[in-house]
Amino acid sequence: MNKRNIHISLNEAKSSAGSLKGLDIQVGKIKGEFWDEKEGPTPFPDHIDLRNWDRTLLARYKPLYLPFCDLCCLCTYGKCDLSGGKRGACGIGMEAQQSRIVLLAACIGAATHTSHGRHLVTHLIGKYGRRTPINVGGSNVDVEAPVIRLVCGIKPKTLSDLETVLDYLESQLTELLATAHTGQESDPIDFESKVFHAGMLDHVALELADMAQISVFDFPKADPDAELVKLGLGTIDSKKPVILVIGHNVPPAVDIIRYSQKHDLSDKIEVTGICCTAIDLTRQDPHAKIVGPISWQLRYIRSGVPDVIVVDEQCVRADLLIEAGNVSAPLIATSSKNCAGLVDRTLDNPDDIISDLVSGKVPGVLILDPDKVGEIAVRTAVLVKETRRTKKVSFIPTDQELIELAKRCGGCMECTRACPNETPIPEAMKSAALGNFVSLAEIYDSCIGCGRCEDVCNKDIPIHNTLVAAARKKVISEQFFVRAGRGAIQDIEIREVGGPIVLGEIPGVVAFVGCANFPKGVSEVAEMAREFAKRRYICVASGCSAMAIGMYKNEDGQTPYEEYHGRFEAGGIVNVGSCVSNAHISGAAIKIASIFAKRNLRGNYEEIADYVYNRVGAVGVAWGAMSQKAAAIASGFWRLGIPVIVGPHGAKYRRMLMGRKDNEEDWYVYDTRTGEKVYVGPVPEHLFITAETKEEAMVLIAKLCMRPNDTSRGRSMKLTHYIDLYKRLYGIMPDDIHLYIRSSADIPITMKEEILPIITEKGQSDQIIPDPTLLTSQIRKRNGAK
Amino acid sequence: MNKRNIHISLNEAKSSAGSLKGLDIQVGKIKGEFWDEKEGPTPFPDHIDLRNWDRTLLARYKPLYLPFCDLCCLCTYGKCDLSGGKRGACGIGMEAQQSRIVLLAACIGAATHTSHGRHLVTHLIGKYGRRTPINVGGSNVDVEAPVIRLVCGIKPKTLSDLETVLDYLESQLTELLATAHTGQESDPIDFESKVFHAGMLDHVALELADMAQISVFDFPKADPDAELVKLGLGTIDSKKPVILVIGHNVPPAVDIIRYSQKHDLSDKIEVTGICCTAIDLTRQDPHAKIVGPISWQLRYIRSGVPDVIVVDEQCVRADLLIEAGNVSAPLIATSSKNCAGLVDRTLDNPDDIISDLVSGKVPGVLILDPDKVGEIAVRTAVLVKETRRTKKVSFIPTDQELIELAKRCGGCMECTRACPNETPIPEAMKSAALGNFVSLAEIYDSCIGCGRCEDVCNKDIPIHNTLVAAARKKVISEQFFVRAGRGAIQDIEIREVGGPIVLGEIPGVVAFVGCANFPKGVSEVAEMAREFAKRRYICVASGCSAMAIGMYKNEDGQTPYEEYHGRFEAGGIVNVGSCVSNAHISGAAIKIASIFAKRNLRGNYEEIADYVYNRVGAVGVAWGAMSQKAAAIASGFWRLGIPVIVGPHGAKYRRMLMGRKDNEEDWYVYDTRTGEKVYVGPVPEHLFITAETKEEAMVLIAKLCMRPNDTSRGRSMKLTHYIDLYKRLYGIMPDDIHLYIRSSADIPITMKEEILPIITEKGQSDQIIPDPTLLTSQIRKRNGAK
Amino acid sequence: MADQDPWIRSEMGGTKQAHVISKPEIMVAMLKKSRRSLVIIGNETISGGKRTETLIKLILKLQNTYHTPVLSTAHIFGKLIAHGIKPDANLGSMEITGRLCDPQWKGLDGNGQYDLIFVAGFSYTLLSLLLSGLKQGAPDTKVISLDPKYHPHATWSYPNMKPDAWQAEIDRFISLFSPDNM
Amino acid sequence: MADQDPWIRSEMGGTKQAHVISKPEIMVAMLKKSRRSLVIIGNETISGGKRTETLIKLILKLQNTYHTPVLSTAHIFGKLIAHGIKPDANLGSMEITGRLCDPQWKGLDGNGQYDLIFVAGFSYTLLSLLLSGLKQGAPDTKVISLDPKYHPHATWSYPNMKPDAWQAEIDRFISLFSPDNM
Ligand code: SF4
Ligand code: SF4
Ligand code: SF4
Ligand code: SF4
Ligand code: SF4
Ligand code: SF4
Ligand code: SF4
Ligand code: SF4
Repeated sequence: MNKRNIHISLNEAKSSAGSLKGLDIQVGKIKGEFWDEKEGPTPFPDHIDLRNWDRTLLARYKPLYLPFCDLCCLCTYGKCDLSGGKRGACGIGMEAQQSRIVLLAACIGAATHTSHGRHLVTHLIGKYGRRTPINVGGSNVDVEAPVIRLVCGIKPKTLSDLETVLDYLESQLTELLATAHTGQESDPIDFESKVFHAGMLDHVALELADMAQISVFDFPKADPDAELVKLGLGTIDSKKPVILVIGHNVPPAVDIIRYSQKHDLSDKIEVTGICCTAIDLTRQDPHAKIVGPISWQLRYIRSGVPDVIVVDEQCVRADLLIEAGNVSAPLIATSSKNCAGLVDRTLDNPDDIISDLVSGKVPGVLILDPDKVGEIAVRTAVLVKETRRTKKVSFIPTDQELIELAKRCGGCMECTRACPNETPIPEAMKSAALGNFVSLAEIYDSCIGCGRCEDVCNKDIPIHNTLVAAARKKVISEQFFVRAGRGAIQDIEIREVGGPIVLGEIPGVVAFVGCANFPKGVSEVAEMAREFAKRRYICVASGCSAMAIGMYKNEDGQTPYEEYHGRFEAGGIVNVGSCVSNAHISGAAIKIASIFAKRNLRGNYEEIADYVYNRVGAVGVAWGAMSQKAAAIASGFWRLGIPVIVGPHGAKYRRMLMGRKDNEEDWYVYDTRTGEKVYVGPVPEHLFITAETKEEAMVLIAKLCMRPNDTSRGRSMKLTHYIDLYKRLYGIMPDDIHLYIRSSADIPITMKEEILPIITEKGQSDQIIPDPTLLTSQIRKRNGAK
Repeated sequence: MNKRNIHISLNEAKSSAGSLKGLDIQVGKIKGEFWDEKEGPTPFPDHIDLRNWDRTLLARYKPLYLPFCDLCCLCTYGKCDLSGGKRGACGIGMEAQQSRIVLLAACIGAATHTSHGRHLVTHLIGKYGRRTPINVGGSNVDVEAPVIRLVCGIKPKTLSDLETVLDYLESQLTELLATAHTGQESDPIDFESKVFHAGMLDHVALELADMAQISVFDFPKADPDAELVKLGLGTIDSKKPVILVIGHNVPPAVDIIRYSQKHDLSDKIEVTGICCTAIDLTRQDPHAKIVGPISWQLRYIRSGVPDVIVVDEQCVRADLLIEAGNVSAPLIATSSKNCAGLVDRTLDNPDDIISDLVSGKVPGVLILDPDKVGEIAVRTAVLVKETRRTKKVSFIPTDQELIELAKRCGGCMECTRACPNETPIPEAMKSAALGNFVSLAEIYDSCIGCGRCEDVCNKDIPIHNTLVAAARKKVISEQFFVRAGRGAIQDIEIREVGGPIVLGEIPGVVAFVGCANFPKGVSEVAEMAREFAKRRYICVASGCSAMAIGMYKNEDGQTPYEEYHGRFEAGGIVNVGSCVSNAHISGAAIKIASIFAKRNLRGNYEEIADYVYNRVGAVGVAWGAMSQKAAAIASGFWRLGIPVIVGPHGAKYRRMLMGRKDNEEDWYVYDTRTGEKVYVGPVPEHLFITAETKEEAMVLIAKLCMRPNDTSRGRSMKLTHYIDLYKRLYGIMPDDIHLYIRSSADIPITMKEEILPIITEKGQSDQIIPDPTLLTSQIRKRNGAK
Repeated sequence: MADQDPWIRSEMGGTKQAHVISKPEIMVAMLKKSRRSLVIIGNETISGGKRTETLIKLILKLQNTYHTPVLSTAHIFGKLIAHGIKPDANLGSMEITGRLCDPQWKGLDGNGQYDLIFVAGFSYTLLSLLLSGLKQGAPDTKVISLDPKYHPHATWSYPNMKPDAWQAEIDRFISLFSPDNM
Repeated sequence: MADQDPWIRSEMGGTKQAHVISKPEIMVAMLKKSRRSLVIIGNETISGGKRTETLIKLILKLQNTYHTPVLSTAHIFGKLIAHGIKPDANLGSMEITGRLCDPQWKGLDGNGQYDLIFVAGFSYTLLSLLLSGLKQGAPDTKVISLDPKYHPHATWSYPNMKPDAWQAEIDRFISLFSPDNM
């Protein structure tokens, strides 16, 4: 709806006449006066503008719904039982209801990123001015905002241009959320289309947020050689006062660093972080330390190491105030999104606040000014360190205590039944009671630190703590490296890999993204990333997954970030940054269309998505995706035609989008040159799928990287990886190879002997490789062909 | 966040240089250059700006949570069992989780109204221009936008000013929705505060949406004598082609009327409506007919009467396409919020569309241009009427068929167990099988037309249809009147009743609002409204409740709208309009502070809410509230200090806000004159409560109208009603009278004898009547008192 | 491990479901163990027919034998008097639920919270929510639903029963009342 | 009306909960009635220990006696061969679930949909969702969960069982296999 309106911002007009200082009409800049690219059909699109594209994709990739329960409980007509084809009191059926739940999740996710972006931009404008230029990579990055260009049709130059984008996002999200109201949308596929829209908006929000912070802070700017930063519980010097920052909004953490630098305390305190704030903090200051992903919260706090806990927004445990209180660590909440019931002390005298915190008079405070957080966190940490020496602050039991605790266990199995990963705690307790901690320590590896087991133990065993205790040696040795988040991909990198990717000669781009709801421990992600880097795919990572990859060492003691380079080219493992940096991944795909293929981006979503879908062999892997944000991020990839694989817990997103390789009619594309419909095989076969095991995921990755546009050389390389992985991991030949071999030129040479008989049996005839598209608008209509 | 930014709109800047036509910098207008009222502390407030006010209210009115189930299933860490004090994998506890669910509902509700407002404003600007002036009541209404003035601190003059407000709403809603993400807010009271914020935003959206449509269409403009319009299934001439409009967005319906007028078809077709579109349509054209509230959808469609069904957004059944198909009535979807899986034919030739619809080639179409909907609906209705004559279009069984159907019933009770109102269908079927339809017909009265019973009947009895058949006589006699929605309350009306209300001499303002999820039939709402109008309260109504009040006749055959006047004064029953008109109710309360008490509104929320809370004896009754929108509307009333009573199904909102009259310390206010804390008794006792029966509701209404500011004369009147109702309905004297009698002057004279002994027993001492406030900022600090 | 407990306990809507009252002795035992019990009856207590008759009989007996205080909700106080019961108090169903969830509440007589609640005479949906509220807010309070419909959120509940069977069960319960059983 | 069915059926998370397999005869009867049955085994089939041993034995017997086709999910095909089972097909667990929900699907052999599915060897949570998907998308298909944990979304499920008891049950099931019982 914002499409035809331009919002012009104005600095301060509080008093009435005469005070219009700072009026800044940026029409040209926003709508591209200095941008000669032709505007495409859908700048600032509504959902409906891209509905046809969505329905095209959704006709191939049909939703499979996996309801959490039989009911809908969204309104007071309910609960309604929707099982067995029944409809709710509002007339909705189960499929539409499930897709509505997916939409709600995607809206919550996109709202979270958008609101975060709004918060960041407003804060940074307040501090640095609205004319602060966007700079994500200097001269190395000309296409600085591929997603925004594509979706909004504008070329943002300053922070203030981003406000226009925010207005659009907020307006659209409000509309999407409205459709989730009882008695609105009724069709599941239309709900799914709205999910896609939310996802697309989410990537705009991601790009916007990361652009803003990269531009203003000292983050690596599209730097393939960003520094290595320390990661792991074992890297922290707990003798110093230790500050822990948790969340996603980095300004308070940055101000902690700045305060300590200004007061020469950098060497005297440790600043440590969990989750994306940690990642972004190390982009600012590589000396800060990353503790670990979201699931490290309980174990780290209970170790007693952090002296002050600073929490901002997103992915923060809702019981931090309790946990922090248990270890006498003051909590500083810094976001209005999580006020945590604390008194807002933003305007109070720092001395008073600090004295209240240090004395324990209050368990925590709410401070909404990052600068002030910087001062208070540092000064409090220094003081509180002393008082905490005299208190019990670690709740990790000693070996002897552990044995005593384990002896209490009655083997009731309630903990296993409450554990998301069904860990075999009772058995492990049995051995631990006898002094053998091996099994308990093994559970530590697959424990996501949720604490549910403890709540159900009627013997009051602090189970999570016992795991940490049992794994003590391992925990202390958690000393890893991760490459600081580099941000965007440089134009030149894209130029170099664009051809090989589009032709299929770089077998694929694999993005490891999302949270740490890992079924079997973080190591699986590292394993996958290494496998594909070794195979010379381009591996990209962000957020908790980027950390997970770092939490691994090879025989030489190297982490994957030491073993592999950080360039966006074959064989790299590229940490783009925090969750908001995911936009650089979709952005890279979009930039291929722009920089390599010279397609117009401006407001030209459908064409570019069609390009990416048919040509760019990229796959997202969200092995531990947990949150609504992850749902939104995945949705953004789908609309762009990029498949996403999730781990087993990802089934709880309640809806898959899967193709059917057995339905030949589903896999035709147009040849843009002739307009003819050409069978291209099931590539990529799925848009969203849960893999049961990492082995299944690896085979899926290789398979889903295939695209209709692959040259024979490219396809044969991709097939080589697919078949090789399948054989190694499944122990047999895949039974669908013939679907991917369009002509004998596609057959991997080294596998000819194995494959030829299969092809002969299945009777494969030669197919042309078209210039593929799903859009009739892309057909060049030569020779009178439609 | 928008607070310090002003968004200036610009008409068209698509081409680059030189085309800045229509630049319209409205700084003065928006920020009040022509408005000399002093700006208050919180124009365009964030949630945090009003957090203290919220916490003040929430300290009195503590949440009681009534979870729907033990679980949280919002993310893929879950499901998590939160019962018995357990915490989820994200650390959240049950209370915060429930309040988060309430927040989600309020956000969905407010988003729905905001998005509807955005849609309306954009549409109307497109059609009438952005300078179209706001006009809700001409010279009778000077304070034209009390809610917007109060919240945003601006005085909107044109449609385009409303866009600034929309930007603010969308931004805030995005932020609130973000806090519902896993791992954000952790404190239940802070969640509740965010709920209040969502509610406040919702009232802004409501006001904005209704102002826009009132300004542009021929709606009554604050007209106490708006026309009476026909209501009920019995008022429809089914021999004519009949169009049914359902939903909340009136432009397509208006264009149906206009098309038929232009083509002289007004007398030849029937335009009928359900839900708010019906209400708003009759504001435009009093000849249109209202079928009934939301729950009339199935029965009306299945009667076969409507020939074409036009559906827009909100509160529309999700199975309309199926139901419409069953009776061969084409469906025209008109909102992108409900695409219903239909092909978008907005740009097609009307002749083609009509031919496809009439021939039944397609069951429905999506048309996003209201003008076009007007033409297509009318022309299709005329044509389809003919073809439908030859088809089976009514599914209401004949008496004989009814007996046969009833005979099928095996008495399994599944229908009762699926029915929201636990209606005794099996018993009624037993009698019906013997030809006695009385019990079935009785069920019709309490049936909300949800259709759940039919889905579970394993004898495939179309139960809902049998109810309609059994009640045939009653159905045909559904011929009522409702006064067309008048819109705002005039300033002069406020001036006249302001004093009596604030002093308590008009005993209260009772607003009947919300949906039709009525536990025991619509008649209860009419009964309540009549009772309080008779007692010379001011009764206000909107939406489905306004219809429900109309669906009643007294002994003289008069509907309440004929029996009582429509002025905002004692003894009136005032239909303000559709759901968005609810803002005129909160607006009236706010206007009392402004017009009567001369308080500044501009960006001055806290002070005004405090004023309303302590002085304006208003209560909302949402007897059949069902939706997330209703949740948002209620929340907006709460923040303003106006209590809301819901019917038994309202318990499913899962959270009450109740005071504790037995805790004396909860009921102190400051006396603004002295700063002293004064006990004022539990007035109003609750902010949100479910009443089990209409009798309980009526007693609660009377009780919750009491305010600390009541003069003795006012209090004694209010007590008279309270005690009188209590005695009549409960059969005893209330046992808490002493809490409301501050001195003997408060005792109703006619009840002195009864009351004095009670007071003597309970030992009531004289209390002063303060100038009450909850805000220290309102204390005038005379005599050095704090 | 009951047969129909999902292995992951959060699989179905609730992890803690009411025990089924298989014999009235259970309730007598609970009454004996209880320090302070309370009967809460809702508006459907007086909806007429067998249900009313049965409930009135039971409540009268409880009042007389065990002196259990009776609280009526909604508007039925006067009507109960007509049925021969004088409730000890009247409060809204939400109000009493809120108070029962407040550990500081002094009770109807100022002597403190209750540890055993009997409920009856409510619509199913409303009672479900009230019970859910109590389960959440007053986890240590035992709540017995006497209505003939299974209520998972209670501590103990009758199963779904035909009116006759239910009446017989209530009669059996009453037959156990005696001052010895206190 | 089972004792623990809420009266309003939607009160708890699910209205249709799996029947508990109380004796193996039930499954034999279902096999007899079925026109086309399929066994789906997940990655935990080969997680080792008693579970693997028991399942492998059962599957081999099913393959041999009833010629029920076996489909393995995830990556376990090769490992199953090592255990002496050659699955008839391999698909992802989501892929096979999607196909089972498509009435048009031709089956592994081109002869059409299945009406009886045995599942085993999955993590509890994943199987829950797969079963829920089938309940929703293939309402007429009977699904029997052979894992020793109660799965409400199946049509029939074992209750939660200790490994030994489960093994004994499976053995009893196998003991009933005979060409007569087809
Ligand atoms: S939204 Fe529909 S299905 Fe869900 S509870 Fe409400 S009426 Fe029932
Ligand atoms: S804390 Fe670890 S072991 Fe405990 S339930 Fe959570 S994941 Fe399982
Ligand atoms: S819940 Fe506690 S007692 Fe039960 S098995 Fe687990 S650790 Fe042991
Ligand atoms: S990856 Fe997921 S868990 Fe980790 S920080 Fe990002 S959103 Fe949070
Ligand atoms: S939001 Fe929290 S409580 Fe809810 S399912 Fe996720 S982890 Fe569990
Ligand atoms: S349609 Fe009427 S009778 Fe049937 S379940 Fe709904 S409310 Fe009850
Ligand atoms: S569900 Fe059908 S058969 Fe059963 S009692 Fe109701 S009407 Fe009769
Ligand atoms: S949808 Fe979730 S919260 Fe609602 S009943 Fe089902 S499990 Fe419970």
